[in-house]
Amino acid sequence: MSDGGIGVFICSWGSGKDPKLDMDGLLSFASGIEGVALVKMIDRICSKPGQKEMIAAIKGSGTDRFVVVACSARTKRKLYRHIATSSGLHPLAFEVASVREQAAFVHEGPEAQRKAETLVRMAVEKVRLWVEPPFEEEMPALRNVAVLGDGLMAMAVANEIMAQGLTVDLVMSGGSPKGSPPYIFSNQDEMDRALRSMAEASSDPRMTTIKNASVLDFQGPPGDFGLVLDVAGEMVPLRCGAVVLAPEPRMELRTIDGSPAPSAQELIARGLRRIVILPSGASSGIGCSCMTPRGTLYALSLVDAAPGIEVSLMGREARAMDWMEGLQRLAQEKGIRFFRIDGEPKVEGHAPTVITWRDPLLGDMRLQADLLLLDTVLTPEVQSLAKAFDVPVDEKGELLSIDSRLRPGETVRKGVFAARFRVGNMLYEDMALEAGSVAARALEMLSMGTLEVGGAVAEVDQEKCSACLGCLRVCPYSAPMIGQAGKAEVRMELCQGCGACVALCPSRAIDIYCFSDSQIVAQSRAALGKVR
Amino acid sequence: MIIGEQKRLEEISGMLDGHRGILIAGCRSCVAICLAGGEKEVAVMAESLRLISSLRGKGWEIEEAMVERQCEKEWVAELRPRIEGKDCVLSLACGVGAQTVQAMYPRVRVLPGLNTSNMGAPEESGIFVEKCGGCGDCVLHLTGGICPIARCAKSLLNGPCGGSQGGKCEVSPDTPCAWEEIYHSLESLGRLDLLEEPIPPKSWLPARDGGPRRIVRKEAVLTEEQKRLKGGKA
Amino acid sequence: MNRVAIIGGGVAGLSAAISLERRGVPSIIVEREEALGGLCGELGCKGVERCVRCDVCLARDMVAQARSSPLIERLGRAELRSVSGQPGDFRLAIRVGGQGHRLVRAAVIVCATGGEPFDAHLDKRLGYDELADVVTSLDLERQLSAEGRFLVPSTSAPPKKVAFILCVGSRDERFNTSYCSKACCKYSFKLAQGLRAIDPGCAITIFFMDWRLYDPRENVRAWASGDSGVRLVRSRPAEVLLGEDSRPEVRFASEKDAIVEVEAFDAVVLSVGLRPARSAAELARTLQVETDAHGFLRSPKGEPCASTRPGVFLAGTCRGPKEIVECVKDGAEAASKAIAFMGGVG
Amino acid sequence: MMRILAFCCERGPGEAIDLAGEKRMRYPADLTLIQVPCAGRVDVAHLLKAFREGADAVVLVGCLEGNCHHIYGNIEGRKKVDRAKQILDEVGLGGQRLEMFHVASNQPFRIAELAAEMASRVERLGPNPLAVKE
Repeated sequence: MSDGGIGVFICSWGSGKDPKLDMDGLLSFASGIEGVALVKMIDRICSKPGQKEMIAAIKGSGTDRFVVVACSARTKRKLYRHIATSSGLHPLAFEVASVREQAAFVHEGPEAQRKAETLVRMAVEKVRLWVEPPFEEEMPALRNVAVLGDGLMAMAVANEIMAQGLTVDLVMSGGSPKGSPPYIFSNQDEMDRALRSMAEASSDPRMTTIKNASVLDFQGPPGDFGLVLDVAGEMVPLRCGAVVLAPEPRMELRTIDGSPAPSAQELIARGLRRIVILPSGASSGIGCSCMTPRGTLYALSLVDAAPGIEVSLMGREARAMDWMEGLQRLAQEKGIRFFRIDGEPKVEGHAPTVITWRDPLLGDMRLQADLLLLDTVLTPEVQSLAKAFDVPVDEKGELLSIDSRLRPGETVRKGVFAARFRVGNMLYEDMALEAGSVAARALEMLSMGTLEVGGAVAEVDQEKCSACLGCLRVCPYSAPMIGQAGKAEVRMELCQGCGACVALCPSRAIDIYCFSDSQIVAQSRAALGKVR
Repeated sequence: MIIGEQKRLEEISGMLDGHRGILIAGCRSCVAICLAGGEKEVAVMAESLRLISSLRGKGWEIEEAMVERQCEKEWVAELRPRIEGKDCVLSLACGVGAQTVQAMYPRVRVLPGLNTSNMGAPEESGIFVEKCGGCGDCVLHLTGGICPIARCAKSLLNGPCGGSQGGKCEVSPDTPCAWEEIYHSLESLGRLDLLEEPIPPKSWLPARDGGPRRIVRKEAVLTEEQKRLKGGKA
Repeated sequence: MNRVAIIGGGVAGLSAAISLERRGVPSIIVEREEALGGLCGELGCKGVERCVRCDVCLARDMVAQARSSPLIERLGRAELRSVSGQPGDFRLAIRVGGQGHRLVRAAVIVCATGGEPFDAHLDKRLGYDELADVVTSLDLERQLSAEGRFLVPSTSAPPKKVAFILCVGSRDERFNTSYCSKACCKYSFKLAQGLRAIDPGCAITIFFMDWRLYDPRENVRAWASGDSGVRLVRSRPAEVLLGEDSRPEVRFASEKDAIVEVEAFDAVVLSVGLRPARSAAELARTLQVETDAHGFLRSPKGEPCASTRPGVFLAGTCRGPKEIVECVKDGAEAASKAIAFMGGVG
Repeated sequence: MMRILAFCCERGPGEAIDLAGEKRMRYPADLTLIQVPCAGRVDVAHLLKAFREGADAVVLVGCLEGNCHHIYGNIEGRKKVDRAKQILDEVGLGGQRLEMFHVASNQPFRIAELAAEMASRVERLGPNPLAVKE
């Protein structure tokens, strides 16, 4: 409860430019509320003089919490936190009554005034029951990131992080990755430049590479994770501030029996003239069923090297991006044929393999091929990563990142990020962009050197907890756990204050700071005019 | 744990007719875990009954109280100050809890707010499934750790009955056929040989049919001498 | 005073400003319009109860974050006139509110001025000029943003049959836009989902050439096959004429056999692509950066968000057509590159 | 004077409320909004207690499903509303007086729509009988 009394500060601009609200009326209304020790009208609280005046008033009055009656809380929340700390109070020791946006601008005359009074009443009743949350100011954040992945994406993320002055531990599950990177390079030298820059990165002193490693254990709060790796039988500990998961599928043109696509010389040597390239989705149902430019680029390399070769590409969609639009026309001019198929073509026989399908316009089609190549996707090993870091996997078997509300790249585990590969024709540039933006999210978390923990988070009253595990099951962030006492405990560094556990707890053992059950009930009573 | 489910509000308000001072007593152990009688459910029940009382002019005065474990005399004894002046207690604990409260406060009528259902476990968050029938003569060692008494609708000792469809019991599509699960469990344990030996007919004396059961652990029972020396409090 | 000047307050510029703010770097946003949010801020939410992930509300979320941050200064109705100085210490002359001038000093410039939707009037055959019920996806978006539903312009009644025509002004050499605008496949799919959610009685037909949805989870075929009110026709309509019952009629090559089909709809939505902003050429001169063959500001190959001049970075649709989420990623990438350029302060 | 109490998630709907203010979108003053961190924060007891305190209608406003900052808080909220509606039907007050709405941060017109919808329901169902008895 409030011992020093509640301060109510009314911003003269709170009623909007054409002042419909009687701010003086609000002043006298607020001073009549029991427990309000100080009421003050201030001209434009958000202005420098306004802030000084308010800070001085709070310091002078000994109140330990206040209500701001002004415009929307949303745009000024950081300012009010600053005012609170500058006057020696807890940064969350205030409540805002947005009388401008929720009364003056949306209601008429007397109704607006009555709504404003209700909003003030609700804010006072809520802040009256405010309890100082355990606000561990700043937790240290290690300026080192563990990046897990074997391919170019992991390298690109590591590169971006090192460019910003942090160190990186690159953890690879295997030795050197099989197959070719799944990205589309505009030409050979771009591919070489990419591979060269990755090679330089691995020699950068700020990055240590650990090969053939799998994750045994993952503990600790965001900003100070402790990993234990199994590197060829040996246990290797690793500490880092954040983790970026960058599993990357490999793609490869393969024959049906799985061997890689032969070069032009081999084809001539083996007298194979008619080549057909099928998308991986068409035959195996995974990956996509489109004519990706990878097949087109390979076909062009064949036709250039050995004019006699006849290449046909099949697929449902013609996927291409800016400069690749021209690629398709160039391929057609060089005699490479494109066939559209909807669904599964029938493939029979061997040397020649006969492919039959139904074309919506041309009817039943037959094509003979000396060699059939499949654009196959080698999906990366995601399950073990997902299990080790407790990150969910979606129905396509890819790491699930939270895409809603401006959180691309984040996962439900705070401090664990996921760089997602998009099947189809991800350009090398698309990959560099995804790697850059996921690295940026990790840097946003670590770059300030400290992490704010606590504030409006949940806390368990161990006496009342029946250890029913309900909170563990409902929390999207797995913040609650069962502590030594056999009762539930909420790990403050993981809790993001959504309150789902509080609403579920059958024993009412959990409550949340700044939005406690009693505060919500008090606000409802004030809103319904039931407060004396 | 013991699993229970709340009675419908209509039935409860019917029971409460003619009473004025009502105390709703919840329990913090089993029924809290199965979301039937914890502090949250007591609050919701209280709100619902107060709404009914105001809407239909029943004049009930409803108070809420929690007991750590309503089947323990010592915990229930703590209710004494809250029960003063009440003419009935609506117990949201399992049947054991309700009976313990009634035994300790003979002049205050105790009404059961729950239908106690079975001994079981949460299958997932919010779904509670019967696992043990309390037959007093366990055969799990013969059935790969799956109880045919509780989890087979016909409690067959040498099933399956052959009526299951798609691995689900003919009685209800949600209930897996226990005997099919027993088969698979024994298969993975590599002990399908246990199925070759039929389980002999079972004596139901240790079960409910032998009358209410009483289990005594002598070493924990205070002797008369000890009770006298301690001053009579059990 | 190492500060970042961000030209353009759309989704990309806001993302850059917020990413910089989270890493302790101050920035100033120079926005031509009164309000922040850019083109994306004018678009409307297409969900009723379920979110269809069109990401349009990201603009609103980011405007709120930018306005609540003391590290981000915002100049509304402000236009960049000239840039002097050199990378690391630029001087930007900015005309504010149509009369005053203001000089802004910044170590780095992030250009996020965005592109422009294709002007559907240019494609005469699709009848955008004469037929009131032929609207662009942008018109539809603005109505959704204002009222949350779509009414047929001529009858102002809810439509029962709507057609979408994709690739209007994209992959079309007549208008020197021989590229794929990448975002309109996604937004037409989302708009169609929105119309179906708002009024299940409204049947949708989508005329498309290729489906280019870059996120594998966006499966338009699975959605269409699961929803009887949706029909996908692989055909690029030739023209849209006024039918006798004054409803727009679409003439297109049938999928089944080589004949021309004609079908009337209550409304036809032209899914317009994206073109470089009209001011792109002049902006390129001001910033002394190069543009690419189509007129977008050019990022060197393999270096997303960089420009051809050190100290100037590009984010969003000013450097090529893209989806909203990619603009957000551009912003974060441009902020990272800006911080690296300023010596890695954040 | 009608009394409609709305529990609003402060992320999506909270933003829409401010936007409605900025755009001067009128809505009946009977609607009073309480901001909570997420729709999943409100539990059945809060919803029922509001009716006992005399609310004619109660509304839970969450973000659109799939767009919740806290992953599935809005789905949790809907489960609580469904349970509370069932109890209100059994009690006799009628579950119609309680509803869940989904509002995105750029749908300010939805606030006025949900206020009008609930106001029309209260006109149809009449004021909260408990308030009348007071």
